Amino acid sequence: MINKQYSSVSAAITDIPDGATVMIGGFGASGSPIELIHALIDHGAKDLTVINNNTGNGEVGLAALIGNRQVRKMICSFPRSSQSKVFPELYQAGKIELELVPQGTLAERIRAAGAGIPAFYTPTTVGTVLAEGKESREFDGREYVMEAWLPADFALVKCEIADPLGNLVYNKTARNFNPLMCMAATTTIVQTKRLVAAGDIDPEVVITPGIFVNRVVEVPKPVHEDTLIAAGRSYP
Amino acid sequence: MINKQYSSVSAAITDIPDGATVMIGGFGASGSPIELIHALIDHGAKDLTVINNNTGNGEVGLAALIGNRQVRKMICSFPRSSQSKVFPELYQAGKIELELVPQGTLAERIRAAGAGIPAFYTPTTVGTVLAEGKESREFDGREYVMEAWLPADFALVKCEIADPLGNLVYNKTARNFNPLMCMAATTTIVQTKRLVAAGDIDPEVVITPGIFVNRVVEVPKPVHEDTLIAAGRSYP
Amino acid sequence: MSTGWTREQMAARAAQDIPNGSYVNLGIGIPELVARFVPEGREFIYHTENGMLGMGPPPAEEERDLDLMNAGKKYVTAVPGAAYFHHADSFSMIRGGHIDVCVLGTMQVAANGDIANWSTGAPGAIPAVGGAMDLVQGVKKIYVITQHTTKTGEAKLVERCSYPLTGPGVVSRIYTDLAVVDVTADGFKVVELAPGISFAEVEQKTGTKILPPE
Amino acid sequence: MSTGWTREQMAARAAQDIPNGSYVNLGIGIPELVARFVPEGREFIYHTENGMLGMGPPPAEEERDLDLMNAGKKYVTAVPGAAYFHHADSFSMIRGGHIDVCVLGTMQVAANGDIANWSTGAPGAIPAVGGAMDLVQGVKKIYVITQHTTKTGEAKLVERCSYPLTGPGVVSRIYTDLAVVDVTADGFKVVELAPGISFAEVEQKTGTKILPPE
Repeated sequence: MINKQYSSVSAAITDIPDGATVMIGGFGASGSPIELIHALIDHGAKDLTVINNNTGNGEVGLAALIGNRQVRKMICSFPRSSQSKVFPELYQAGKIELELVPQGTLAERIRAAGAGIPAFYTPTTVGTVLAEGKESREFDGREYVMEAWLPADFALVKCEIADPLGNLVYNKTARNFNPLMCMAATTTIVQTKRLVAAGDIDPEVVITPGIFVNRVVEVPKPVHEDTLIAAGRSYP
Repeated sequence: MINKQYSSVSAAITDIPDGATVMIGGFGASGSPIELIHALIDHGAKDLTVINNNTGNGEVGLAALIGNRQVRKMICSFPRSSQSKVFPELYQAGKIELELVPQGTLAERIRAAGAGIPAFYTPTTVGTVLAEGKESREFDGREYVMEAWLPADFALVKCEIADPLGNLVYNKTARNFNPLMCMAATTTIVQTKRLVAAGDIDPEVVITPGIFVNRVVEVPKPVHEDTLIAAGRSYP
Repeated sequence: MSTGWTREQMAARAAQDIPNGSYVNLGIGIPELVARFVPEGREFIYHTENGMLGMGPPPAEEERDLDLMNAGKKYVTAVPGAAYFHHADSFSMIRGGHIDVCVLGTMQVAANGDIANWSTGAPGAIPAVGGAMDLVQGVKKIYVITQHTTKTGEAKLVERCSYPLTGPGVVSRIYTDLAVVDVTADGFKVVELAPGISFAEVEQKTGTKILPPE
Repeated sequence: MSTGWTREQMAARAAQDIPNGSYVNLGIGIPELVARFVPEGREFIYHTENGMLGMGPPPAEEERDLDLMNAGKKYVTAVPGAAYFHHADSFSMIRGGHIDVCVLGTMQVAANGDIANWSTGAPGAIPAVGGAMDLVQGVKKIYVITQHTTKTGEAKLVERCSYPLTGPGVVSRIYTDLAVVDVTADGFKVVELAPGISFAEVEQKTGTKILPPE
């Protein structure tokens, strides 16, 4: 029987090398794979390029990874947070790079990487400073800019239910970027709240088919960023 | 309460004009909205451009629509069928046009139309006669061809369960092109086996969110092409 | 003494212009208030960029689901008939022209419909764009709700935006504390004044030519 | 008298080269037989273009579900752990390089890995391509199963395809009734001969230079 299960978050992420490009699922605190991120902090890989919509909250999860100086560059749409000073301080000190990508373009570039589409055209950013230096082109009399796919070496993803084949189901708006990142990374590593047997997930409701997943680790009681922040926690 | 329900298939399709571009869901017989197609035959709109993966089977459904000489042009990936001579005979007599599009490119062009992406690059057809006359371009040392979005005026779609807001769920491989066509047409018309109240479909399992659907009509016992063909039926 | 419309009245006035059955995306701030003022007999379906149609009002604190938030990262609920989806599908709805109305706040809006609401362009500022550039390019109608001037009295309705654009020529209509203003081929045009507000006051607080109501 | 491998033996031989846990797409015809010869201790997951991973064997006639078919429009079943998805997701799996192995039939295959299996290019023929061009460009390894020659004895392994290409330089390995043949930088190379088949016979029935096994 095919079984992609790993015994622990640390075992699942241990081969992420320095310099890797790592996608991290979640939108703000929702759908963020905190336990995998904390394992990556323990692991210590440096010089990472991280793709996430934001730059983390408080001093846990992604913000803690950035604060631990493991991230060379962030690719995101919204690097500000009312709850975290970690990224802003490093950025203003010139100690971390930023590639700002509009949210829809970020999502579509990630999907394109998973779908074998090296580039596409979008109206987003036309006529703005974010289109500067980008190729643009008219279709049917309207201007569009060309955007390239955005692949990654690894994706860290959180879901609600998984089976050993890597079929995944998410919970509400914690879905967000997670299914797209599964498609776009060479190695997709998933933490699931519940691991069930193959066949226990109705094939009609699978959101991420197992073909997009390489490793699954069960984290039965995942912590939530907002809870950690409310408790004043930091990591490590 | 928002209610997209129509009382009959004929009421739902009655404004499809001559010359319209009409997407028809389904892959072969599976997921084909036979009752809506037959209503379109009764309605009689002519000079249609029809987008479907195939060209119909037997002398019912899409094959009957073609046989009734309502279709000026087919856009499809596989116009041959072991069970129908309708399209081949008209095509060889020069009485119907064909735009042949590889299946994955067809799906992606339809999605692109729904997603506001006017063009994208794909490796499919590179080095073949189907790439002739198309723009090509290298990314990361590999050649790709540019493909344009494929929108339509109307989409005829079949699903298993719908609610009055147009949220849809499909059955097994009858899903195929249907969700993509819902996204890509100005007016999406859906026949559903079962119409349930808003809230009766779990928000996690909705495949087509209602925003992509304009009209829903309940067809509780849809016929199936294969059954009609086995019974030697033709339409009208 | 006349003070024009309150935040709530601006939101209520905007809600009047949204047809029944519309798919609506509301920006953070005053635009969020629109959901409280849906006119009698109408129903709107709310889209939130992070992956839901059918967003409902905030839950009681004890009923919060930590996995159910909106694009402003606030806890919300789902109404009957809601649907969840991933970010690529969510922005297909936006970019593909499926959302009927987006109501946004702004820093500046220009007489040609340009909008600037994501960055002051100040050196050292951390740029953050989120989904704003997708929304202004993709949604069928872009409405803006904003105070007519900044806190320090500077015009927000201007001839040309001095801040970096979010999108060019995209805004249809503006709801301020003083007036409802259309963006027309001839520039700004007042379509309605707040009670007790004169056209002269609006004209004086607008940074460029503005046409009176008919 | 030696007759080389049967259709079943060709399929079984191809199955030997597919690693455990592979995601596999099987073309119509002899390639479909591969699923009957999965080696002991291995498991493959079958993808079908029309929207399923985890395709199982054909059902008994009375257990047919009219909504569950494969890309060849034959009724199939779903194994535990299957998933359904729409066509854009299905071809994302193909074009995005997520499928490990595709086994195809062919009309011609060339020494440089070109494959021609969709059209004779004859005037008046109705062109039909389906998903073949997506598969050959997207799947990691393209294997071909074919008789070594046509029914009339013409070579199917040729220097250059005379039929219109499905894709250029994409084929890795060919399983014929006579031999297993690799496409190498030096052209065709026999890696294994069917029992009782001589290299001389293979060489004679191949339309271009072919290297002997080592």
